[in-house]
Amino acid sequence: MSTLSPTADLHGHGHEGHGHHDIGFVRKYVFSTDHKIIGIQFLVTTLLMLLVGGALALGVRFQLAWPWRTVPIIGNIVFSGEGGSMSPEFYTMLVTMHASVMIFLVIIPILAGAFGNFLIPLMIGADDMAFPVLNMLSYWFMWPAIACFGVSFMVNGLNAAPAQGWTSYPVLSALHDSAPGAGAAQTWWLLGLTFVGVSSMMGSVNYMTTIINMRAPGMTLFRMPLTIWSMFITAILQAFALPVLTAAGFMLVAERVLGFNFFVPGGLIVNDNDPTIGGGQPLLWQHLFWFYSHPAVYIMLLPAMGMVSDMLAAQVRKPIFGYKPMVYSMAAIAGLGFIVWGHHMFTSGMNPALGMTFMISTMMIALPSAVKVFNWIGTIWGGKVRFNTVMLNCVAFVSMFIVGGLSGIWMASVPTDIYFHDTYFIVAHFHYVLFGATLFGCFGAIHFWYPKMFGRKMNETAGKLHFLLTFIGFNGTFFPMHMLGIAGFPRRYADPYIHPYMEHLMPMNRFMTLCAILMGIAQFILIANFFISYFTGEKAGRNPWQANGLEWSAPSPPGHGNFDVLPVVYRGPYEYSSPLIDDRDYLMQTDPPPNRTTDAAPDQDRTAPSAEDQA
Amino acid sequence: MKFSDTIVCAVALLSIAGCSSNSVPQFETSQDTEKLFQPARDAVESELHAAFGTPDQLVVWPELPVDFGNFGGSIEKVTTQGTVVVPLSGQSPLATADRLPELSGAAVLVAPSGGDETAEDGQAPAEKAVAVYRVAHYEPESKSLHVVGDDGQPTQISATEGDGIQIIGDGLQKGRNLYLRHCVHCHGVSGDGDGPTAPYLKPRPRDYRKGLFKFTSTKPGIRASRDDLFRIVKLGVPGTYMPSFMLLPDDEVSAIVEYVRWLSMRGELESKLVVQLSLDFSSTRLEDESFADVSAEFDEFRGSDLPDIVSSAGEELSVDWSAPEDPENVVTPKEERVASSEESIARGRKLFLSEKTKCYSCHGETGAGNGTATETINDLPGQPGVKAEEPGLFDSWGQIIKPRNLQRGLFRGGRRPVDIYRRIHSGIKGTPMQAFGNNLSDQDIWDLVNFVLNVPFEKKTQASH
Amino acid sequence: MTRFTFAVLLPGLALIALGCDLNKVDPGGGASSDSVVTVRSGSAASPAAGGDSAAGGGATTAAASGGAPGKLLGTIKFAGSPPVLPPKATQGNAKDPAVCAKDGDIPDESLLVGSDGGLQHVFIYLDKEPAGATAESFEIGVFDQKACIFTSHSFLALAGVEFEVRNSDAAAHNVHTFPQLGAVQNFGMEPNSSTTMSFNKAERAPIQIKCDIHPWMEGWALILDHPYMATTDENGNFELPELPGGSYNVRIWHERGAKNGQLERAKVTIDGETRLDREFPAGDFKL
Amino acid sequence: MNKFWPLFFCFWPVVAIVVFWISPAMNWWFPGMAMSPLGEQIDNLFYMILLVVGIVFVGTHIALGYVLFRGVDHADDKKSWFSHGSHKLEVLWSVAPAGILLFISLYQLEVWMRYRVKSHFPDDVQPIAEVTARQFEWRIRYPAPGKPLMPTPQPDDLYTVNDLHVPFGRPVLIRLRSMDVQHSFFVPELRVKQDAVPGTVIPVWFETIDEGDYDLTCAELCGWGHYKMRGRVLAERELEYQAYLKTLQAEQGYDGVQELKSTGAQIAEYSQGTDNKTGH
Repeated sequence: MSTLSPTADLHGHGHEGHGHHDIGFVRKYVFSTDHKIIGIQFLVTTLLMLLVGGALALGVRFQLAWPWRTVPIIGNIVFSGEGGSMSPEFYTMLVTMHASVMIFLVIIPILAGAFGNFLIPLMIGADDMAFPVLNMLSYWFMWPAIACFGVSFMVNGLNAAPAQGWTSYPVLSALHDSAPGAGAAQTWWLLGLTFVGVSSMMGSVNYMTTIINMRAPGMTLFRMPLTIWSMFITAILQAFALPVLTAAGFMLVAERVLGFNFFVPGGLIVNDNDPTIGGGQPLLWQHLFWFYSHPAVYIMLLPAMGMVSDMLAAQVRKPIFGYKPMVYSMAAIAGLGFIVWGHHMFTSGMNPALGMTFMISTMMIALPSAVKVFNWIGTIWGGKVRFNTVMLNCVAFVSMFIVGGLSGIWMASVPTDIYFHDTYFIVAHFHYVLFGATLFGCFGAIHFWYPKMFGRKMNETAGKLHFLLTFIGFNGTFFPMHMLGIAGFPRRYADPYIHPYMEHLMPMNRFMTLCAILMGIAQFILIANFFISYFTGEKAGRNPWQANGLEWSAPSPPGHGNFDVLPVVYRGPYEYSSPLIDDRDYLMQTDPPPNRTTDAAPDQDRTAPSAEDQA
Repeated sequence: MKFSDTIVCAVALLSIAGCSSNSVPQFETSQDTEKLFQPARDAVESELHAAFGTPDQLVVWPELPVDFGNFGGSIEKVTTQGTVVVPLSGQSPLATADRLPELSGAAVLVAPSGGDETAEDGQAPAEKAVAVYRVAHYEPESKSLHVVGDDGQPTQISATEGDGIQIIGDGLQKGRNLYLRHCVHCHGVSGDGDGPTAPYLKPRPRDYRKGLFKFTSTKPGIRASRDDLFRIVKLGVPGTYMPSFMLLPDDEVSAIVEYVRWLSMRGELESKLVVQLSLDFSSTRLEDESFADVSAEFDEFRGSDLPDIVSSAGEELSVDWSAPEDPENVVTPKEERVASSEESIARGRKLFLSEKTKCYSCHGETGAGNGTATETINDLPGQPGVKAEEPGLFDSWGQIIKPRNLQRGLFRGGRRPVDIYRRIHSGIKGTPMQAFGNNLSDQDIWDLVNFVLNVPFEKKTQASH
Repeated sequence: MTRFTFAVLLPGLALIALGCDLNKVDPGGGASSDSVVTVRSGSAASPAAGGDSAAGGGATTAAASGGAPGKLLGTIKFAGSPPVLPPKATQGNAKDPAVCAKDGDIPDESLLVGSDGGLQHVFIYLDKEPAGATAESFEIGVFDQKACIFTSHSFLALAGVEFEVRNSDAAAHNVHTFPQLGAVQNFGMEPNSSTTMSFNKAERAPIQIKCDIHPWMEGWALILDHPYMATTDENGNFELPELPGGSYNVRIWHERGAKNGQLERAKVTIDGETRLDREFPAGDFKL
Repeated sequence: MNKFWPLFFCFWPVVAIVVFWISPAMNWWFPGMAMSPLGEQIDNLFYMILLVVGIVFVGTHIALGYVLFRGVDHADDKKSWFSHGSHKLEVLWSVAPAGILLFISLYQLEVWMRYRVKSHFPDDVQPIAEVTARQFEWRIRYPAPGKPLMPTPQPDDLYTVNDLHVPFGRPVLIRLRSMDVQHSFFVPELRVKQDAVPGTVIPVWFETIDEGDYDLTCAELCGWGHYKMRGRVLAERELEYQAYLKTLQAEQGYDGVQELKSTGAQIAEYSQGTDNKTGH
């Protein structure tokens, strides 16, 4: 084992240890180097942040539904003089921070951080990550980020928290005087961004190394679960895209703090100051930013795709439909993802020729997505479906992803994008992808792997209720946004109704806000279910779902070192309903082949010793 | 049941959130008032409350020249109790016939005999006793007006044929609603130019409470006219954060203007009262006198002098704020503009650089707004002998103010020749920009105007030479 | 369980919706308005005549049972040794050196103490014209600007009465007034010119007059609607016109007075020629 | 009951389609017809894509619903259908979408070229005004009547704010600038949108096919007052447009003494001189 695991000596014992070893509570549960603990830490943190981001979103919705009315709870505290009606810069702050928190502190960490950490070693049959300390750091670098965002709220008052949009385009974000939120708060925000970047970078390095080097015997690349594939591809994406954003962030900080001149052109008169000096180019930021942030969209989606594939297969008791096409399409998405960033800038006045190329590449990226959708449907096709919470969330994932993907075609085609750019159509689009797809995927994953995390199952009734309310609330909130977008309703408007052509849309917005509140309530059910099940949930054995993955051969929860014995892999992860055996409809990756002829035995030299263990 | 418990809690929480008591905007007390001896401060606040009310309970002070969109007319005949026949006609742009059916709840003033003189402007006759009722409803076709008492109870209307009827319109509420939607973030609920957004803006939003507006068409010492404010709201102030509200309908803009004037009057009344009280009833007196003595003295003062002060202040307000509407007080050039020519511009430049006007000492030789006056350190406004940290001139609001950089071609008060003429003729109120009207001829001023309008193109011409 | 939950949930939602929609004030709501408009109570009560009767200060007017009429005169002194104030502009390096401070520095007149401690430029005045006062005509001086100094530094004027303003310098000045009740005035004076001006309202206390072109130029003017005011000369002496007998509140005001400039509100009983001598320690001043 | 969830997942797409169907009637749709030729093409493209997308949406969801229903039926089977997929199908559903997507992207290249590529602009298009976006308004600079628009301000230029008058029926070009931060010139009814990037002057051309006023809004977050940037594009007859410039000129030259001509008078005066020259 120790020959396989560079980390064996690091926690001073072999794989057979079951977590009962003499390290203090702090080392074990707080500054832990155990990938499972870290994963759970990530999960809890991100769920917490989910609530914060949701609260900010409700603030936005409130203003859109009842503009300038007394804001519940905080209104009378922050804006007592104005009768509790929020100020416009406060609204732009809400918009900005909602996006920042949700993207950087919820979705990215919950996928790569929480599930990546927890699942990768378990699913490839390793006893931990390649670099456990790095892993721990990657979690503890989240907190400086959270702290920075927190400071940016406080540093010059709630009214002057970052409000330049999560894209924070210069010049607005580069000049301190251009907006209330463009002061010190913006610098703190950028620092927070950098810390998130550092954290994800540590993670991705770790994941790549682990997945390449630490697979159990017999776990060939094409025997890896799609979850692992997606995590692997995501890690690569991050490793290549992130440095650009970090560089851009540093450039902007340099511009703001050290008076460099990357983004601000000369001769601008902002807030009655003297004209700016310098020959910067605002579009430079947009290119750099989107060169990261478009791949980031897939960083925020691919892992969910992978996990959903695994969960679907398990819930329909059926091999995944077209395993290799799934892998290839994920790779294709990742590859194309690097050359489509320009479709965020069709109206920005960049060279129109570029516009065409980006348009075509963007169209093409819809293709692998389509293939995956068809394959998922194919997977369900002819399966004996278990309609449990996990399944429901997975189906919702597919269904929402179809909507989000299809509305993307309007964005890809430049002329229609000219109209839809920065309207609520876009907002609808990315919420269907990021919330509708990714978050439903995550909800499913939470219910699916919860037994492995804590040894108990989550409550089904609460799970179904949570799903039902979230699904209804979600569609009620975001589907009408398509209509708003078609009606030319621009994003980030504190009071759109001063424009006569939007006045009649206020009732619709009120409806959406009510649905959003419903959705907010539903999340409390999830949180409650999550914590209460920890004590009262039905005890789960090693393999509550009768699934095939390696993780299900480990005890629940797995002890330190994960596996009692080094697992040996004989087949892919999706051999459900295999005709090879009759007594059950699943065949785990570790199950020795019923008759050796059908299944290629793993190559001898690596697995000889452990093969004997098995015997 | 654990889950349902949690859900109950969540719902309860959000219900509370949803139904949290909706507070209403409040007028703030000025800092000068804060400095007063507590009972004096209370007196000022109660007087203000009596005269102007709160943002959601506006009080109409009929003496004030505010256009409430009133309707007026004289009674044709008194039919039953609480019902009279009176043809109502609008007395202002805000009072349009289509509002007639919506008058319910509006205040009704009845001025015995000859009330028709009220029809001239929005003012009730000060001398005569005026009975106050409220509109139950009005039927435009039958011209019959049903009223109830001010308390809402059915009542006998004491009026005879020929009495003047005046109905206070809702122009002010309209203005208030629009103000709270479009203006309050910067200018603040009480018009103190200190809304939540204000601290981040340069220059600071206007503080109405001095009754002082910079860019007016009126003579020195005269308030801003409705047209001036209307123009500013419509066109905005280029180069500042005051945006143009060009596309607001005219009646909405007029309503806002009326509300702004009303706020200014409120602010002025406050500062007038404070001036009257600050010498004798500032809180500093408590340092060496007992509270009892001061309050005893104040009670006497409040009984004897305060009512007179308030009512006379009200009269001053009505005089001051009616004045700008009088064409006499509007600056109109006597001679036509001198055509802009090389010579005229040259003459203008000569004047600009002359000892006679000393324009250059603030605006600089090249008109870049960098004259020597911007480099000298001045006393802080209102506290002689105390030097400011940074050099520069101050305006009446205590803010550092930059002389206009004429090279940018941004003219805050408007770029029409007449606008610039007025700036030069009667100065910019509340700023060091002085009035030259009484020592420059129209000819001279027009030359200066031509020069100023040409400054943005000066550099090019000089470069070409 | 599910049914029960819904039973709790839906009313809750309805409540939220309701609660949000029940808002009283609707700033956004354009035309709609629930706000009440009331007419000011007693608005019809005819106000006291006399537009700007700047009454106040609880100044009791002459008591009928007064003594003999007489002048009020006296001396105002600065107790202790006055601080030495630096000149406001020094010879040669003032603005417009050809005119300003050309023969000597421009002194800081905000605290001029005579050899025997007499304090100059102190205002002594009554709030109200005393009842039955035989107000003789009051001569307003000429407000001059000489060598870039306002003369006099302390100036007396009657509300609504015109007087001459002169610029005896070869440089342009401007007269910028900072009244508390009246209208602000700010007009230019070209070199060696003369014009007339007047203040439209009586004030409660002296007001500042500045020249923005020459920032050190500063003067103080007291505008009342009656002649019972005076300023002290270089020895701190002053003299008020003849007053009916009785007791008065007399304001003693100096620009550096610690409490809004007011040094004292003295209760004086006029019985024939009455003296009002005061000595103020440094503590009473802003220094 | 065990069919509840399949039904549920079939139910919501139906709702979605119904909502889309009734939207135009409920006025949850485009703010009026596209009032520019390009706009019409954009709309056609939108409806074309809507058709494709609609079919795919319906198709995929029918498939999804179907497999779910069958899934319920299989619930009692011993095992699911053991299949690792079908190569034929994979090829089919890779190639078909590829074709459609390629078609769409090629189909609309031309619109994009006409919209943005200078060489494909209409030949006779002339810059008529410079629109400078600033926080939070649109400052507009016209050349004096009869003169071309110069890149730099001229003494006789005409200025106004938030109110862009253009002649309809012929393509017009505006030079779009920003004075401070990034803004975006968005006229929904004309389907025109172009960011105003600080430091660059971007030519934007559009043609209005009928007179009327069209809302102009800002579509790029430009600060706390983003939503305040309400302007309009007023398309009017050539005659009125020229007269408007004349009135603007008169208004701008107003010296408080000589009085201003009404727009009507301007039109009359102008039409006498030039009605034979102008085609409109």
